[in-house]
Parts: sequence; C-alpha cells; structure tokens
Amino acid sequence: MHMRKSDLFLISLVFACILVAVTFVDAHWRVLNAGSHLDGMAQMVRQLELTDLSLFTEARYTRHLSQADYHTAFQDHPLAIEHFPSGSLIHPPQLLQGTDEVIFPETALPD
Amino acid sequence: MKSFFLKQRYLIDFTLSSLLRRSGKNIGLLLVYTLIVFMLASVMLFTHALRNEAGHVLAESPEIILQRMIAGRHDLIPGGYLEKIGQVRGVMEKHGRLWGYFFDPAIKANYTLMVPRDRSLGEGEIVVGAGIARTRGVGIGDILSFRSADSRTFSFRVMDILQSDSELVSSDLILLSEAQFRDFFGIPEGFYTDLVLRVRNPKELRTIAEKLTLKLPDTRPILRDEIMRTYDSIFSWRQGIVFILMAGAILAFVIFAWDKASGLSAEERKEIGILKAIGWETADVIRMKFWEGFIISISAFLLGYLLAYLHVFYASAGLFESVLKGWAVLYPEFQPIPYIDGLQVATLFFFTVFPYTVATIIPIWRAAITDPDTVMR
Amino acid sequence: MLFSPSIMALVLVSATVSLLILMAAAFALQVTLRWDIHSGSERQLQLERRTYLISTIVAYSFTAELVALLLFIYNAEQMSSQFVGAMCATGVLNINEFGWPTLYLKMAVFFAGAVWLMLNYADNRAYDYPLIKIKYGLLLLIAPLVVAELLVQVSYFSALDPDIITSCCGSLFTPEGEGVAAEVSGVEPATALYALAGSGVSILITGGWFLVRGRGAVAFAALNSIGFFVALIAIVSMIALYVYEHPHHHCPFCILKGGHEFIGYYLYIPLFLSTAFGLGAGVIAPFAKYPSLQQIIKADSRRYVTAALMLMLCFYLVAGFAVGTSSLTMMEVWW
Amino acid sequence: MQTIKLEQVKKIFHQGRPNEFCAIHGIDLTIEPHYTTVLKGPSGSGKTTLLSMIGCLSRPTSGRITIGGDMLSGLPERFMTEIRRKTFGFIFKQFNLIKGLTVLENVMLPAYPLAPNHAALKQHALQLLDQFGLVSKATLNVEFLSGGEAQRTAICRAMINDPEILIADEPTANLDTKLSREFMALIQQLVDQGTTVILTSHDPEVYESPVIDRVVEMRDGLLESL
Repeated sequence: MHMRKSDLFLISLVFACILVAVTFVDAHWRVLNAGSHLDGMAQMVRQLELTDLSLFTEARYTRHLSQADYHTAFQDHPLAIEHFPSGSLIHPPQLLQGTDEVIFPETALPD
Repeated sequence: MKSFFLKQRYLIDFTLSSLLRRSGKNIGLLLVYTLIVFMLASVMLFTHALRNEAGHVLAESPEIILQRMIAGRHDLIPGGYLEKIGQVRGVMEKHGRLWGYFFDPAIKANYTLMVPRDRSLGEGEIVVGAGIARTRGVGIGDILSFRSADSRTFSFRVMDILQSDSELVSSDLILLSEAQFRDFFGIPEGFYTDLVLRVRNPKELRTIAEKLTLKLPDTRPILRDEIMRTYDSIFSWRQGIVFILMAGAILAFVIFAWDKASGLSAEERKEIGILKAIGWETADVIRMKFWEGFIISISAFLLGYLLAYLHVFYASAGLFESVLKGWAVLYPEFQPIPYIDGLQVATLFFFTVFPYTVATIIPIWRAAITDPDTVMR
Repeated sequence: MLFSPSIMALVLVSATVSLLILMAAAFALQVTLRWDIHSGSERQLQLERRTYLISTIVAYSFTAELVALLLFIYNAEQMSSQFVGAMCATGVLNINEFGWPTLYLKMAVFFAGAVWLMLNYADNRAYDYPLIKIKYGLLLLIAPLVVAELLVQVSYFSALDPDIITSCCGSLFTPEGEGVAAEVSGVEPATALYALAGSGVSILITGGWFLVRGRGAVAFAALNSIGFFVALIAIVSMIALYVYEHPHHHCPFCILKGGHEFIGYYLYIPLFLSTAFGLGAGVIAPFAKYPSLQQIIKADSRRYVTAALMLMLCFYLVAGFAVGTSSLTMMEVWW
Repeated sequence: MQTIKLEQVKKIFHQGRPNEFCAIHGIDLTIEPHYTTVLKGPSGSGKTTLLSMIGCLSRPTSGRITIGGDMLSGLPERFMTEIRRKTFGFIFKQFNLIKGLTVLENVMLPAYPLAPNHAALKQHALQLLDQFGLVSKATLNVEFLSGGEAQRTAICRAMINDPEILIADEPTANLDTKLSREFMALIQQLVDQGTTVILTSHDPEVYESPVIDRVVEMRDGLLESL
C-alpha cells in the first residue's frame, strides 16, 4: 500500500511543527539552566561596575556604547558614515541622537 | 467539515504530484527561499537573544554615572566633585571610577583598562579577560609588557584570567591597581574617569539626576535605565535595518513568485483547462494553486527557522562572527542564551509566507479562470 | 521606531490588505454596475469570474488581519520594556492618541470581514446570486475601514516616542481615573458578575430557541454582541482581578502574559470567534426570504449559532476556571 | 435518465469585437436518454461548439438548454460545473491526460473536488481499470502509454464519477482503424450498461458503427437533417 503524497506532506509538516515546538522547549530549558551563568555575569557587572557588552571592540565608541562622547573622531555627526564596520551594525546611542530624554532642559549641553 | 479536509488532502495530493514533476526547479526554489528565511531568522534570533541577555546582565550596572564634559568632550572629573555633590537624599554610595582604553600595537587591539574595587592587586599584577588571554596566548603567571603614555615599558604578570563564560562583558578587560593605572596613563591623583552613584530606590533616580545637573552643570548623568533602553532599541533598530535590506531579497523573491505564477507555460495552462473540463471548479483550481505556493513557503519557513535556531544557539552564530567583529581583533567567544518568543516567529512568518502567498493571488486567479472548453478547441 | 521588525510586519500586512481590498472594491463596483444574471454574454461570464477573485482576496485579507490583530497586541505587550513607565500593552497603546483607535479599527475590520465572508459563502451557493449587490455594497463600506486602519496604525507607530512617560495600566484602569477605561474598571465586580451571568443566560435561551424553532437569529446576534461588551467589561472589572489575584489590578492585557499561563488568549479567542459567528448568523438570517437562499441560510445559521454557543460556553468555562482556581477571595469585600 | 432539449441555441464568439463570429445559428434539438447520438459534419461545422454547450463546458449566447426540465443555459459557471461533473463524462480528441501523473491518479482526478473516501475511490478506479484491461498499468506514468491505452485511460477517467451521459469529441481522430473499432466496442459496453453517449465525428468507423442510434448532420452552424 502506497502512502498518499498528502499524508507524507502532512506528516512532515506536523513533524516540522513539533521540531519548532521543541526549539521552544529547548530554549525554555536552556534559559532556566543559564541562571548561574547569567548570575555570574551579572555579579561581574556589579563588582566591576561595567556598563556595556564587549561585542564591538574596534573603537572606543563602539566598545562602550553608552559612554560615548558627543563628538568622537570619525563620528562628527551621529548619523555619519563611519570607518568602523561594526558601527554599521549598531545604532548611534540615543545620547547622541538628541532624542534622549532631557532631564533638566536648562542645563542641557548645547551640541 | 470532514469533506472539507478530505478535499484539501486530495488537492494537496495533486499539487505535490505537479510540484514533483518539475522537481529540479521547485527544489532549487525551495532552497533559495529557505536560505533567505534562514538569514532573516538568524539575525532575528541572535539580536533578540543578545538584547535579552544584555537586559538581564546590565540590570546590575551602576544606577547613575556622572561624567564631566569639557568643550563637548568627556574629560577627567576631579574627586572634589564628590564633595560638591554633598548629601543627596537616596544616594547610598558614591565614588570615583577609573577606566580607559589602551591600544596594543602588538596585536592591534583595543583593551579596556580598569581599576577594580572588589580586589586589590599589587605592583606589576594584572587580571586579564579571556579574550585577551586567548589572542595574546598568555596564561596565569605569564608576563605582558606595554608602553605607557610617557614611553616607559611596564611589565605585568598575569595573576588571573576572568572566567571565560562571562566573555560577553569581559573579554577585553585588563584589571590593575589604582596606583599602576595612574602611573601608566599619567593621571594625576584626585582625578577620576567618572563618578558612580548607587541609589537605593529607583523611583528617586530622576529627582537625583535633576539635582546633579543643577549642582554640577558641566557634567552629564547617564542613568542605568537609559543604558538598558539604548541596548533594547539598538538591537531592534539593527534587526529592522537588516530586515529592510533583506526585504530587497524577499521582494525579488515575491516578484519571482508572481512571475512564476503568472507566466504559466502553455502546458500548465492546458492542464488547468483539462482539470476544469473534467469537473474541477474555478475555486478548486484556486485552492489547489494556493496549496502550491503555501507548501513551498511554509516548508521554507519551517526549514529556515529550524536551521537558524541550530546556527544561532548551537553553533554560536558562527556566520555572524566576522560581521560583528568588524576590524576588531578581540571577539568574545560566547553561546547566546536562547531567548525566543512567539512574536518573533509570527513576525518571521509574516515576512516570508505572507508576501509569497499574496503575490500569487492574481496570477492564480488568472490561470484558474481558463475556459473549460479550451481543451475542445 | 518604525524599524522594529514586528512593526514593519504589521504595517506590511495592513498596507497589503488595504491595497488588496481597494482592488477588490474596484472590481466589486464594476460587477455591481454591469451585473445581469440572465445574460449569456461573455462580459457576464467575465464578471462572474471576477467574483472568485474578490472572494479569494477578502478571504486572504481577513485571515491576515485576524493574525495581525493577535500580533498587534502581542507586539504592544513586548514593546512595553522600551517605554518609560509602560509596564504592559495598555501603556504602549496610551503612548499617543492613535493607539486605542488602531486596536478598535482592527477589531472592527475583523468582525466586518467575518460577516462578509459568511454572507458571501451563503450567496455563492444560490444559483442566482441574490445578494450580489448587497454584499458588494457592503464591501465598499468595509474598504474605507481597512484604509482607515492602515492610516491610523501608521500614525500610531510613527509617533511612537520611546521617551515619553506614559501612563500605564496601574494609573489608567483605576476607578479613580477618567475616561472609558476608568468607568469600566469602576463597575462593581458584583454588578459585572450578575451582568455576565444574565447575558450568558439570555444568549443561551435565544440560541436554544433558534435551534429549536429556527427563529430569532437577529435577537441572538444582538444579544451576542451585547454579551461581547459585557464580557469585556467583566474581564476588566472582575475576571482580571482573579487572574492577577490582586484586588486593584484591572488590566485587560496583562492576562495575556506568560506569567498568567496566557489565559487571556483562551478568554479572548473564543469570545471574539463566538461574536463573529453570532453576528454572521444574525446578518444572513433576514435573507432567507430569497427562495434560492432559504435552505442554505437555514443550514448555515444553525451551524453558526451552534458554533457561537459552543465558543461562548468555552469563554464562560475558562472565565469560571480562572475565578474558581484563584486564591483571591473577595467574598467579604464585595458581597 | 433525463432528456436534453435545445431551443434556438446560438453561440457567438468575441461578441462586440471586430472578430465577432457566429458559430451556432440557432439550433433546436432533443436528445433522448439511452440513445447514442453522433454529431456529424466537416470541421468548422460547429459540432464541437454544440457539444461543449450540451456538456456544460460553455454556455450559449442565447437560447435555452434544459436537461430533465432544469434550465442549464442561465446558470452561472459555478453551478454548471456542479451539474457537469455529476452528469457528464468527457473524452477529448487528444486524450488530454495529465502528464507526470500515474494512470490511476489520472483516472481518479475528476473525483478530487467531490472529496469521496479515498480508499473507496481508489477501489472504484481500479475496478474501472480492470474492466478496460489496464489494471497492470495503474502505477505507470501516462507518458509511457500507447495510443489505445491512453484512450482507454481517458474512458476510465470519464466514467469515474458514474455519469449518466458520456460525451466524446472526435474520439477516434488519433486512432487507427483497428483501435477505432476497439473503441466503438468499448462504447457498446457502456451503452449496454445504460449510459447515454453523444459523440462528434466525421469518421465512418464511428457514424456507421452499429452502436449508433442516430446521426445528426451539421453544416455551418446549422442542422442539415434530423
């Protein structure tokens, strides 16, 4: 007895959907298990008072995104085309865009 | 209801037969489409996971960092500012922080030098991040030599290496004592890179920041919330940009789907004529053709997503490494923690299955209204 | 702000659906103007074939809109972390004046689309297409709704400013506040419970009456729609409290969160579907006067009423489950 | 069984355009059940056009076609399809089997939209293939069939929905004399089972065959004799 093509398809579809569900279960499980790893990192961040991920280490304004100057070399304008490739992967920090919240308008630094 | 499902199964039977008949072409199509979904899904899963991880980890950052600005540039801040701040209600703790960058010409990498407050290091002692240890090939007890700002050579003994599972935040760090830091960079006593304030109640942050800007008009406070929101939107922004770029690929694919559906060969047209003549209704032909597009796009979607999951969470997103790394020499080795949610998958679905399906509506309809008596002519 | 993938997906869906529906409306207009069922001409044949395109387009669009409605709420829920003061979807919808209208329009499009498809399904099985002018006229009315939804949604997303301090559910859904949301929250839980029970019973009675006697579909639809609003009010003023186990948390969106086992989806999905089926049964019922439709509508509306009743029952069961398993006891407080 | 009645049936192609062309000029015809009728005439006489209108494949520009008293001519295409697949089975000039599918799949194809039980449908198809001596070829793709086998597959396909009326458009045009005779023998089988058959042909093997009860001659879109 030949299997119908539609049955083959529907079975593989269901199988693929189960695999997708498995990714959710796997993700959930790994997130639960990552607790100690995350805690370790969080503790290091707390002790060393770190503020940024060390994903992009080519330049100082890519290394410490949240600590960047208003005016950095190669980056005179927040949206300027930059020299560093990873700059194309990250959005200029809100601090530089002028869209960040003005905490106290009178003392805001002129750009 | 039952007959509805029976009918769909028959239509799928036919569609699969007709897809398999042109299997070379259709498998090629499926592969290309899967590749596009794979790229999109990888970017999506990766950035979302990083965003969540950053959110969890950076929640422990200092609540307020106070930086001095001179002529629009970040400058050293005098320790006297700590007194100037004086007593602000809600501030538990305040102190100066010392950190800076050092460009190592030996491997052309930028390090972050930092004075830790949780451990005391002696003369000539440093602790390095796992990324530096790997790139320079050093272990505990080895010596690293750097030239200082005033051209003296400093030799440091590596006392410890920061644990490698925290590379995401520490791969390029060098920790050293305050005295050495000042000596190495030539920073006079009484000056700091910036000030850190610990605040007990997060609700008071804003008031405190407001008071600080009043008292010290040449400084800017950076709030932890801002840092976290910055990271939150950095990743969704970039994800968005990638999606817009990839939209070009999807659009090309949609045009291709449109073209494929509308440029039916004479043979396919005749086939539809036959189907209609032997009793298939226009709506049946439309449904059958719908299945054709849906089978390809849902298969590409599921395959692409599953491959992307393996790529990002089991292969450390290896394909992105060179992109993220840019010109940097140091790159953290890390396995992203798989934070995924239904919204991502639903969005991905809309970006892939939906356009393909919609693009084929009109061509499908055009094909389906073929006169049933064409086969008689 | 428009660069988030989910927002782009939502705009993409709305824009595509608007385009498709406008196209369908244009075709519908042509069909209505030149329709002549008794003609054997080629033009009439072409018009008949157009009806397939229109049905296909509306069916696709409607399915996409249905999923987009879920995605919209889910997305609002997710974005709450990017806005100061927003803790859930309520806060995100409150960011500007277009948030809530977008949601309402999406819901309106959902119901309009559902009803249209049911009308179309009935009409397509009558050999003389008696409702062709009515249903295409209706489609011309739905089209502006879809376009409005697109425009309002785009205004909403483009005006999203991540640093505006927005009021969240905590301050909006409190009895002390102002506006509809506050009024709804201010409804006494006991009143809400009685109203919910009353509307449930009345829906059951009219539905049962219809299934037995085949009459009163319009009344059923009306009561079902009222029941829809009563249920929404009850969710805000009473059911949510039990889900959160907190006597003052009235948010209708936080129940969608994982922390509450996604119970919101089990409440809203049956409720919306039930109302859609109820409305459909009510709308098609008056057309049973056409001889060619009589049998079809009789069968269809029975099916729709049954579906609506079953789904409404699901809603009541889930709601009862939420209240029953909650550790919140409000006996002494309310009654 | 039902009588088919045509009254003043006209068919105009490309109506309202410069290439307007009247294929059928107003025909009255009654086809009784259980009769085997041939529409005979030279090519261009309109016999195929008339056959496609009788078989609900197209509808007349004006005039009435009724089957068992029910009006066909005014029906929208959607409902004509319904009647067509329940009432008629078709055999075309070029067999028109769908390539890439097996013989069995081709035979089952007309029943797909009716969504019967799959096992029962397959059983029925195999039974038909058995009756026409094709059961050994069931899993073969149709490209590999000979002309006679393809013709018999086409007959099986036409019969899968148990139609009351079999319509065949020049069925022997691509067959040699021997195969044409075999074909007419198979038609005889179906007639014996009670099927009404309507054919078009200008092949004497067909219209002179003893199976035929009645020959309707056509020329230039009109009937020549009854």
